[in-house]
Amino acid sequence: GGGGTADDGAAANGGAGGLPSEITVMAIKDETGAVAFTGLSTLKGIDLAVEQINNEKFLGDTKLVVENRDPAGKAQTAASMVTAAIQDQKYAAILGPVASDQAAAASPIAERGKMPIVYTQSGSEGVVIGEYTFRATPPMTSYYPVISDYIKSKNIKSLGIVYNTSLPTLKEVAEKVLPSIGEQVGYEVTASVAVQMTTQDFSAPISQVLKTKPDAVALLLVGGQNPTGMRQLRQAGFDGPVLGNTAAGAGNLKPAGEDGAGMAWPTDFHPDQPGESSRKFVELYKAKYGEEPLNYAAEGYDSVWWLARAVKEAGGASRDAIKKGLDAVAAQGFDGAMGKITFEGRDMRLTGTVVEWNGTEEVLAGSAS
Amino acid sequence: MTAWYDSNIILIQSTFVGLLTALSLQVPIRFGVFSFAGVGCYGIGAYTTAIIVIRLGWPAPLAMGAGMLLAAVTGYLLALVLSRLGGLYLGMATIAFDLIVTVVVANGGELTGGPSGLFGAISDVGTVHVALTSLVVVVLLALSERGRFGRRVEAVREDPELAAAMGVEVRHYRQLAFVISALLGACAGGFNVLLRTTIAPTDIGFSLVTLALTMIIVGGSRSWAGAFIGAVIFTWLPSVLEFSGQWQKVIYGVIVALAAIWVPGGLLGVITDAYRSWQRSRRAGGSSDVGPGDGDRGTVSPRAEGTPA
Amino acid sequence: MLQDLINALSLGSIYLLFALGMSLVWGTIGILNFAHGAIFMFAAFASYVIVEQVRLPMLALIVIGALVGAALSVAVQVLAFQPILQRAKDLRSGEMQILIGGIGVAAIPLAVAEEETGSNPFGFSASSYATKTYALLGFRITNTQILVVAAALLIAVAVIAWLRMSRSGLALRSLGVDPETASLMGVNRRVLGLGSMAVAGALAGFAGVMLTYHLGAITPDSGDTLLIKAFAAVILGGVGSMAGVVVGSYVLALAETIVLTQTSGLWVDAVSFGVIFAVLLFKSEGLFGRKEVRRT
Amino acid sequence: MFEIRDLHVSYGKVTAVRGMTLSAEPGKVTLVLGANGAGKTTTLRSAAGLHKPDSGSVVLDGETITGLPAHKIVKRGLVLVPEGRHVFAPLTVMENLRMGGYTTARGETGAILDRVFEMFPVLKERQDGAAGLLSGGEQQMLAFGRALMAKPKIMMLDEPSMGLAPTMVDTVLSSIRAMADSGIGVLMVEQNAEAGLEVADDVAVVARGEVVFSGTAKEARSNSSVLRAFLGEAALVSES
Amino acid sequence: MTGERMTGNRASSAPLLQVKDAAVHFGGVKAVDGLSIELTEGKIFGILGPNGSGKSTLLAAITRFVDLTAGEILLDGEEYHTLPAARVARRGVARTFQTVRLLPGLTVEENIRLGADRVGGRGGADGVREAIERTGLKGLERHRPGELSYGVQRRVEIARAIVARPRLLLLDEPTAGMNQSERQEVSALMRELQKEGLTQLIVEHDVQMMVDTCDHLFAMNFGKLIAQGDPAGVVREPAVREAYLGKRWSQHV
Ligand SMILES: Nc1ncnc2c1ncn2[C@@H]1O[C@H](COP(=O)(O)OP(=O)(O)OP(=O)(O)O)[C@@H](O)[C@H]1O
Ligand SMILES: Nc1ncnc2c1ncn2[C@@H]1O[C@H](COP(=O)(O)OP(=O)(O)OP(=O)(O)O)[C@@H](O)[C@H]1O
Ligand SMILES: [Mg+2]
Ligand SMILES: [Mg+2]
Repeated sequence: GGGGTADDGAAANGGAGGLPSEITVMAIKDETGAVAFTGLSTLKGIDLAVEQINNEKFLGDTKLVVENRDPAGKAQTAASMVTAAIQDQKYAAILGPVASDQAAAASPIAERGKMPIVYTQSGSEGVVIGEYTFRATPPMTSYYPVISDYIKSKNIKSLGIVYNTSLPTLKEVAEKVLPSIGEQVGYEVTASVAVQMTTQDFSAPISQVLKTKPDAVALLLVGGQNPTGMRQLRQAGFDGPVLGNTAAGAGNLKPAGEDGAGMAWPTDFHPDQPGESSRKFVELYKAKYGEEPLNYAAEGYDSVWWLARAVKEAGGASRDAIKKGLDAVAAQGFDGAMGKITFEGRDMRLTGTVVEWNGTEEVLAGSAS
Repeated sequence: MTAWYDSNIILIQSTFVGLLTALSLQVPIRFGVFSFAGVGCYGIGAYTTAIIVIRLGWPAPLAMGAGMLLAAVTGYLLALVLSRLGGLYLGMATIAFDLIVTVVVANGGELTGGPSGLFGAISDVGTVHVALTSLVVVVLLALSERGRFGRRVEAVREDPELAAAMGVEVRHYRQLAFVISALLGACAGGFNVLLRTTIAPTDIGFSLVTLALTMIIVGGSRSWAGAFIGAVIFTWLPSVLEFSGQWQKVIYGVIVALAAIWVPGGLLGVITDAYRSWQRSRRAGGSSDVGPGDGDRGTVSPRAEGTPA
Repeated sequence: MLQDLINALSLGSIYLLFALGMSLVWGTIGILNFAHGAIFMFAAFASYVIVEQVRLPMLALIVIGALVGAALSVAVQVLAFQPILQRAKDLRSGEMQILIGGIGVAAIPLAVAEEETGSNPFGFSASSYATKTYALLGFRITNTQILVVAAALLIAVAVIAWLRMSRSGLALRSLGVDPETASLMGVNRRVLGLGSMAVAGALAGFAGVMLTYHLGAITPDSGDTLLIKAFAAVILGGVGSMAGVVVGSYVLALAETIVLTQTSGLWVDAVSFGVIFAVLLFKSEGLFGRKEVRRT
Repeated sequence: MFEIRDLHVSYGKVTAVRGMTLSAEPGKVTLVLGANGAGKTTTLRSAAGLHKPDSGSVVLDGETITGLPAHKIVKRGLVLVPEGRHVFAPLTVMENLRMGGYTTARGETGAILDRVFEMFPVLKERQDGAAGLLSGGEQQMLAFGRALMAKPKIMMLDEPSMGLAPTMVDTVLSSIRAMADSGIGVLMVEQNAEAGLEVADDVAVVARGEVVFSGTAKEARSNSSVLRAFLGEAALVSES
Repeated sequence: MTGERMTGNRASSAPLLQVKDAAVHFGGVKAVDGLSIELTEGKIFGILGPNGSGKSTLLAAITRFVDLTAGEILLDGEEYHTLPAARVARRGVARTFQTVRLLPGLTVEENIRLGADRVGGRGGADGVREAIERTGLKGLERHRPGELSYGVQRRVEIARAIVARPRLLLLDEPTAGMNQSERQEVSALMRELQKEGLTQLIVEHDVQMMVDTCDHLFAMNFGKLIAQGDPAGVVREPAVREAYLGKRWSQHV
């Protein structure tokens, strides 16, 4: 990452008299419980960014300090952490929780307490609700259309959909995004079957969809459901292309073995994606942790950079200054781990990349074949 | 003190909401009605309140009142429809009702916001309101646990046939249990949505049933005080256990299991027993000449005495 | 159509395998074990951990799963349920304690598995058993599906016969009615209670391994999801009736499949629980349950 | 030979039995009389292993069985028919009887079952019905028949005639007598003293947890205080 | 209380309770099978009959715990077939059960008070004390039923039934498990209650006590009435002797 260019945005903030020696931020990310996986990965990205910012003296002599709190999957715990942070003047901003329900509980409190809060993940509605709420993960629905090229390349003319209706994002992709892509690239949705969070056996919905003989199937399921869905799809005799979602990533498809191969989905980040800023992030990450970063880490990383740029932009570390800084940075966009980042209001946008599971790992869709 | 209050305001509010939710399951259990419909009514109350506040912009108390009314009617209808069921069969039927409510709101489209639920039910309802309401509820319930009404409830629970032979209209008491449970559930749901400004289908599922049940079993299922103890413990335990990091769930589980094993009457039972034996020893030590005839002059029963007011 | 039936049959068999053990101890000694789901999951998880180290065939994993399940179940009985029953004033209050005790205990294996897997799905891809698909007469069925259905039905029949015909089965039922009097007939409460919990645990472990093979992968919280379905299946069939569990499991699976094939699947849960609601309305003790024997 | 020696039993702080000494012999019926709350039931339950005594011993065939669990005591041939019937309500009559024969060798149950059915034809009629639906007296018959299925050496009966019609009292008591004659030892608590005395060999009277009178049935009949307490004033007049 | 009700009763000639051709069948079991009896005010009635002859079922039908298969039952000449059990109880029909039914969580006093709630008010409190004294339960008020011996539990049941001063008291084997002298106390209590105008219907297997206590006996077998009339006469009937009394009693009489 390079330094942000100071322009008239900073001047508009009234330029507070320099920065304190430390800026403390609370990170509310699950380290235990059902979404611990996401939270822990995000924290790795956050730590990397903090280290980099402090080493590079991006904020001069000012040090950025992040304190982790674990809401352990509970919205109420997350909410009370936000309240505590608002009370404690030490905290300049919050890196908000990754789960939507926690975020939705936290947002109104942060809003009322005038505390800037930057989320990652938490893709549902009701999270970015006002002036103080920001999100450093683009909603899946915004970059899902990047899969259009992939669909064209596979010459898909008809699509069957099995989707988890309990998840708002997946529901929207299945009911709105995929049909509208179909109108553009010219395929027909032949069947659309909803399953629940509690569904474990997908043979019935899959055979329901396969009855319509589609060229491709979209399996829009949550993490643990993906390997089973893929396996049963293959067992049911379907060997065409499969569209998925990011929840299939992060090794979730491993248990499906060979059967998992051939599922493709758009993601906001992949370690192999081109672009200078992304390459640099991956390099640093590998050096620090000895593994490839996941998208959650990239999001965490970018969220911290957004914050740091905001501080610099505003030239102050008060909550209000940070809020204005975040807005200012959002107005310009920046190059981050996830590539060229833009914003719509306080919500992140980017083009996205299509990746494919080849049975053992995620590869960029182009390079797969 | 105020600093503590400010930083724990969410937990304080949650304690009261938890208390009301726990009571919505405890009241029917105390009546011998194994109904979990209170949780479904929590959903009805929460969604009705949220929809009215967001879409119609009515004042919060009116919206909550509407939610409670709708829930009470639903509760009464359930009581009529399920009158032949007992025991865990009733439990399952009411859980089925709860889950149906969940699915209905998840598929309610625009009106209920579908799986993502509703946001922005902003109002000026605060801690004072939920605390005062809880206080009123608790006072009323405490009264219902004593004297004639309390005895009758006990009879309806322990032996409905015997109760009938004593002239108690068991059917009416059961219906009453359903309606009270619905009102309490809807009240809890309404408060929760107004305090948190949001509600989603996942907030009202099976896990809410187990949480409320855990509260009343560990706290004590025979009195409101048990529900209160349970609500306090299980609202605050997660933040107390925060230090234990990844093993938080294990510790939580161990605590729940130990409570189930070691305190069969709930924590309230432990407190009452201790109080009673302390009282007995004091009585024995103080005046040894209390004849048995003196016993029936006091109209306050030992049970009622044992309940910390 | 036939394919739908096959799917319903295998889904029902999974519910059945899971529900059998739960129903066995619930319908006889009155223990509604909410840790059953965790035992089920943990047995599969333990098998997974082992198979990742050593490549094993299906039979070996089944044995491991059943043993782990039995051991866990016995542990739960000894550490939690027995002390609860010893202390409980009456059967009914004991019932509630057991419910909550089970919920508490279940958190422990769940937390361990979540910690180890990072809440990710796990499966037996390292096992030497391979799923094969047979396509005949226009429908498809896997060897695992056939095994699941056959195992579920066989075990159900065995359990039914055991409870009906054998002395120990009868003793188990009497133990649930009146443990004290049963001991006056010479029944060793402790041993029989442990024995039946071990059987239930072994069934859970077996179900866990079979389901993991069938689905390819399960997650740490798979057990909880099945728990409520099994609970429904048992109630639907009538508590205490093993034949009822069989019917309850398949009716539930069939209802879910029908809703799915007739609608877009949005209402599956509502309808399957609606079925339970409706059945209970018309037959208040479940399909095969006996009316409570009580007279004035 | 079966003996309860100097038994003390308490419930928490309440002592229910203090120094109870009773015995039963094969071939004899020992009748225990006593007011409500005298500790009769407590004594029998302790001997059967359902309640742990504070002190004292229970001896069967020269071996001390105090404190053994109930199911082990049954296997040694000491069987209790509990107060208040305690049939397994949801099980059928037949299943109740099969439960009675839980410790009996399989080959032998058939013959005993025939005897039970002969004694109580109504049980045969209702063998597939739920035991809980039987009338009170019918349940008492079932409880008694169930105990017979265990082939006891010593049988303890807690108020076997409670709720039985006079004809049935006769049937049950004479079958108790017949059992004793066939070599079983019977220790019987009975409130129906008149009927009990007709079949008893020995009598013990207990009060407040201990034995206050013991002797043969004949001695009991001539003891006016026993008679007054248990047979009523009328018996005293007619007898003397 | 009782007084008001009695004067309010218009036709003193009409019996308090009439059972007309009543039948109660459970599947194939004909527990009560075409039985008619009448209970006039102020008397003690008794029912004798072998085990399983339908006595308890008859009491259950009168108190509306089971539905009649056929026939009718009238209280004060009024049919009450459709009333729920609780309403029958509130009309002054009290009962005890063959198996003791007390609430384990309440003390003896509270258990009895439960019966008094029907009357309510201050009279209730006095009534409770009186019932406790009459049944010899003084000193046990604060015990819980589980701590009491069987015979004492039965007395608590009786106290609970009489505390509300019912018009008709149905007792199902009230002295089972009591010894002779205790039975005599209960019998004396019934007589005393009769003097206060309480009509009673007692099911009991202690024939001597029944003969001594009752004004009128019914004998049942197979759900039917086989004899009725004055006690001494009924126990002499050959049908009663054969079906019910057995050899010892037959010698006696
Ligand atoms: N579970 C208990 N807890 C406390 N006290 C008890 C318990 N069971 C019995 N007692 C007391 O112990 C004493 C003896 O009771 P027990 O039942 O042995 O008497 P019993 O001689 O069998 O009387 P009955 O003829 O009425 O059956 C009584 O005073 C009773 O109140
Ligand atoms: N709910 C029921 N279902 C089936 N059969 C029943 C039911 N209730 C009673 N019976 C049967 O009806 C008959 C009459 O029973 P009831 O209890 O009235 O007899 P009882 O005269 O009171 O006998 P006891 O003197 O032994 O108490 C019995 O054979 C009994 O088994
Ligand atoms: Mg006794
Ligand atoms: Mg009877």
